[in-house]
Amino acid sequence: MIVKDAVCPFCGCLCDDIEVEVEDDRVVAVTNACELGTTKFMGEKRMKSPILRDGDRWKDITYDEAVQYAADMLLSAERPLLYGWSGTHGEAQCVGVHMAELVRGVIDNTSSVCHGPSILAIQEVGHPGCTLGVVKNRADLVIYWGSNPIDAHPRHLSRYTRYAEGFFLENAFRDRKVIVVDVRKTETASIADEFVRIKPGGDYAVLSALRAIVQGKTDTIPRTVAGVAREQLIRVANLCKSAKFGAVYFGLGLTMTRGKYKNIRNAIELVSELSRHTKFTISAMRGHYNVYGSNEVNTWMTGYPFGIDYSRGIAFYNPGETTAVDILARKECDAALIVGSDPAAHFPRKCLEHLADIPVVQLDPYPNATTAFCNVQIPVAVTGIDAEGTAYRMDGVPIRTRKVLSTDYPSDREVLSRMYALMREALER
Amino acid sequence: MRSIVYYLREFFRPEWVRKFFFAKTAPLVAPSYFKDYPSLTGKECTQCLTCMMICPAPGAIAVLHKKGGWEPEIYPGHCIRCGLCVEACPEGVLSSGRILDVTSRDRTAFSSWYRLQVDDTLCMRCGNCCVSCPVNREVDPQLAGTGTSASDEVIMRIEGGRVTILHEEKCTGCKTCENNCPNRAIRVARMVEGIQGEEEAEA
Amino acid sequence: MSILQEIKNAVRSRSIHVAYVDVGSCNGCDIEVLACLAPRYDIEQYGIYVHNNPREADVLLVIGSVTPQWVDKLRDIWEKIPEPKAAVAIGNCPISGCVYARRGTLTTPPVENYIPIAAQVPGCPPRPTEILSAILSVAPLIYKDYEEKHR
Amino acid sequence: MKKTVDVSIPLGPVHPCWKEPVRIKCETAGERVLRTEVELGYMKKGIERIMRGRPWQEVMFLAERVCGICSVIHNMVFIEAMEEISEIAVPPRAAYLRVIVNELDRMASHILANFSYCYTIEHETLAMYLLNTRETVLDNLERLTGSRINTAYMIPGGVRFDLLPEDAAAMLADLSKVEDEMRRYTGMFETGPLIALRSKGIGVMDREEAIRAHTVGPTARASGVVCDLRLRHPTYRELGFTQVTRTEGDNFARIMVRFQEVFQSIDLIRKCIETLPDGPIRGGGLCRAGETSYAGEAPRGELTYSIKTDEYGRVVDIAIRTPSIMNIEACAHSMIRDVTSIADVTSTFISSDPCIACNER
Repeated sequence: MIVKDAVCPFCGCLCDDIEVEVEDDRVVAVTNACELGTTKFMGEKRMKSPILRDGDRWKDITYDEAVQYAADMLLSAERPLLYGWSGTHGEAQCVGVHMAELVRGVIDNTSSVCHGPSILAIQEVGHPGCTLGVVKNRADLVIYWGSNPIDAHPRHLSRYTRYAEGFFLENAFRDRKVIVVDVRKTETASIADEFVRIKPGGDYAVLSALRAIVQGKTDTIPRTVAGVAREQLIRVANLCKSAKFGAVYFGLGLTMTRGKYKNIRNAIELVSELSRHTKFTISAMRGHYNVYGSNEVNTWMTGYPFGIDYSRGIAFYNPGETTAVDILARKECDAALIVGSDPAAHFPRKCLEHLADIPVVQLDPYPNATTAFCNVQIPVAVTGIDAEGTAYRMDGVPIRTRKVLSTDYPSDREVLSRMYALMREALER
Repeated sequence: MRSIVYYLREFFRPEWVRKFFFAKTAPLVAPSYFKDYPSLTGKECTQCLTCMMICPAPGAIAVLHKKGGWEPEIYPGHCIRCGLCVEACPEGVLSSGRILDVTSRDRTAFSSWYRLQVDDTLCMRCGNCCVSCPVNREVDPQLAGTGTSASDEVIMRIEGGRVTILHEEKCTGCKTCENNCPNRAIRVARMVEGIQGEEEAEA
Repeated sequence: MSILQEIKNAVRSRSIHVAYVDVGSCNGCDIEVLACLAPRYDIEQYGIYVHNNPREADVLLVIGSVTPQWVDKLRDIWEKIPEPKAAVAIGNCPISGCVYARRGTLTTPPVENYIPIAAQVPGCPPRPTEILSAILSVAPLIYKDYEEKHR
Repeated sequence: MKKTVDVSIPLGPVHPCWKEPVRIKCETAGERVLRTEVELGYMKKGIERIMRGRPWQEVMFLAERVCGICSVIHNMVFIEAMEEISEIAVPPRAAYLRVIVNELDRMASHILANFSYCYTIEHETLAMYLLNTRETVLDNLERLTGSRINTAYMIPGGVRFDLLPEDAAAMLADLSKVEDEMRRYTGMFETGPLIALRSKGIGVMDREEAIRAHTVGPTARASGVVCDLRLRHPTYRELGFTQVTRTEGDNFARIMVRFQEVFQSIDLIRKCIETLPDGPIRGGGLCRAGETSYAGEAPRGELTYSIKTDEYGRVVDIAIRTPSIMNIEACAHSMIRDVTSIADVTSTFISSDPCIACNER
């Protein structure tokens, strides 16, 4: 059986043109998807049933036992942390927010360690963004700043920016220019028209220099700015000014380097500066397929995009205080529910030391680095493969993922709803 | 003394004296047989991309969609004026110097074959090659627009988790895919042969 | 415009001292610049004199795609040329890197990245006639009213 | 204590006498130059790296652009190496046309080398005469191939353009003009007493030294070494080629060898045009897998291409050995030893006709 127009649940591109060939409830071939998506669709070695840590061994348990364990853990905790959420669908995230409110916990999503600073900057100066379709059809200049889409979003160039035929561009592939700004010559840089190599941590200075050039204060620029020659900066600025429609895409290379959200603020201000001459937009290259969705869901349910603390009964948001890394580092929380992410692979050592001390329940179909820290891991259906759900693309467009396989695994939403029901029942009693 | 005599003899040659008084440098023009930048002859371009295929300089020629059809465009600053595109074009769209006259008289031409190879261990399946391929774009407009291909008529598409080459014979060898592959995974082998037809009977 | 200025303009555009620097070419453009010296083209009849001394030059002819050795030296040479000055890129190499602009190359074209280029003479190599007319066309534009422009 | 070396003077990399960037360190004692050392590396473009993985029609242009002065021979050696790998036969007419173009290019190169020498010893009159004659030679090259330099004339299995009868007539007329002029200039050079002062007995390299230093081309032939690879080339053998040799081994001999080789080239071209066989100019044939090392005689000496190709005729590996590297080192170590002035360093260096672009690629 071939499922057409499946949605790839890997990166923020959410390619919705995948053809999946299914045989005997297994995916045998994936067409149109990139390497990352193919591997996810073809994924093997899923867990069979929930597991419980028993001393230094694992014990298979039933779903009921596992859900009961998680509910008990959250109810008995003083300050539970509900972390992750970017690898699951929006409906499950809804349940998660309700759950956090119920147990007066902290709900945080992975954007606190990826594009959190971008969101802070957007809160300060706004977001001159647009959908990918606009970029595809209009943009004749695309800038990738501190991101390497060939590795992280492989089809971004071929579907939306570099190669796709634009409605308003006659020879889109020839007319489009791609500029890559990075600290090293990445694969994307090797096919870019212009590669600006900056010294690590020099993003802010380069952005400020570009702003100065766009404002016409070229004579104030020194000979090199963070390792970039003045002539090149002037050339880049002229390319930007002469473009009819430009799009800036930035990745963690800009967000998570020195300057953090101030970098993004500067970039957004450069874009608004450029918009006086031409049309420019800026967008983040979101990593997980639904990390944008977790921000969306949190925002329309609580008012804040990430790091929401319900310990006072109302939503409280203070990045640096209510975000997962800080709570773990301060050894505040005493239980953690992790859904659809792998903090053990990314968090600092200090946080993980605390994570090892507290009870942890993880919802994830595969064993991963966090499994080693878990007391219980509940395998769930993978959104987009054997579960349906809504995900938000990197430009904020909601896309309904499709189910291509039918398995017995419950979806995130089902597991969480059961947990939530148990907890409500217990509290009402 | 001998050298003075020598120089006097040298400078009082009538030829030299004439030259000295009636000096005339040649006008700054290029001769007609000079291979200048190829110019359009006005014949219709069929977008076979043979010119792009044979061009040895990067970024020197592109077949662009202009109003009223396809048209090759030469980029000075990249073009090295080798004249291979003029010689290779089967339609005679381009002209440079007297290459067209000479080749049509001698019946010389180039024939070519292409082979595509994909290294699956390097390939990221990003689809850059499939979408940038000018033949694919022509065959399947949906692919050009959205990066999605459902057609089996394209040269290559991502099928079954790898870049599958469906119609190698359609390849025109322009190497656009190779140049736009960030990982150097796809390679085009062009085999070109210079041939000459049978001499026309002396007429 | 004062008469003095007019005289200056006239004199300057008829007395151009040229230095050329080869930053990694194939020699083709190099000898085509030399061929301009030949009596056939006779570059000196136009008042252009080819030195190889940057300190007394007005026009710098840059030949070749930039090799790693020249990245800093080219800027140094450019700074040694007294004002008013102009740089002319001869051949494809300084403009685009010509056939060397491929994967694996050591060169880092274009020359524009290092010094400002006033005129370009495309071709691989350009004919001496093209080089001549480029120098002749760029000279008056740069030296006309130099003092007025840079006051 | 007596100081042996006063000062170390660098010449170059931008120097009025050499057109390409190269640097010579001269260790001097007073006016005398004791030792010299050549410093290369200003022109390294990585051409061999670019060539890898490319088919002949791209490598051909890169090979030409190894050196713009002797571009034809680079093209010819590369193409003949590919033909040897793939066992492609060349039609006789094409083989003769190749010789014509190659010899025209050799004439242009030799005249240019002699021009630079005359320019370096400040004999500008003769230099300009020579440069003007070179234009006539280039005219003929342009008439046949369509461009003056980097002609891209040869392809595997033949050549690109045919020699038209009217062009052949014009070429013969031009050649006799060039021959007349060159005879006069050779006379000027041979008999000029001022030239003799700057050339004779300067930069002497005897035969043993020349062999030991592995010098090639006119530089070696001026010292009496038999090293012309055209003696082994089948087309040249048909034409009855003999080598020009002199024995003095000084600057004067090196320049005179080039003058004599120009006349020899003129004779060869005449003979080619007279005996030009009829027939096709292209035989066709695809490039195949294989490996070879092929040498040819460039204007500066032996040029070797070692090529390995894959089944589609793409160059997998390539190594080029150009003549100038041997000549430059020999020049620095054998010729410029204890010379009387810095001025002789430049003139001796130029007399060995160094080609830096060839050398560093």
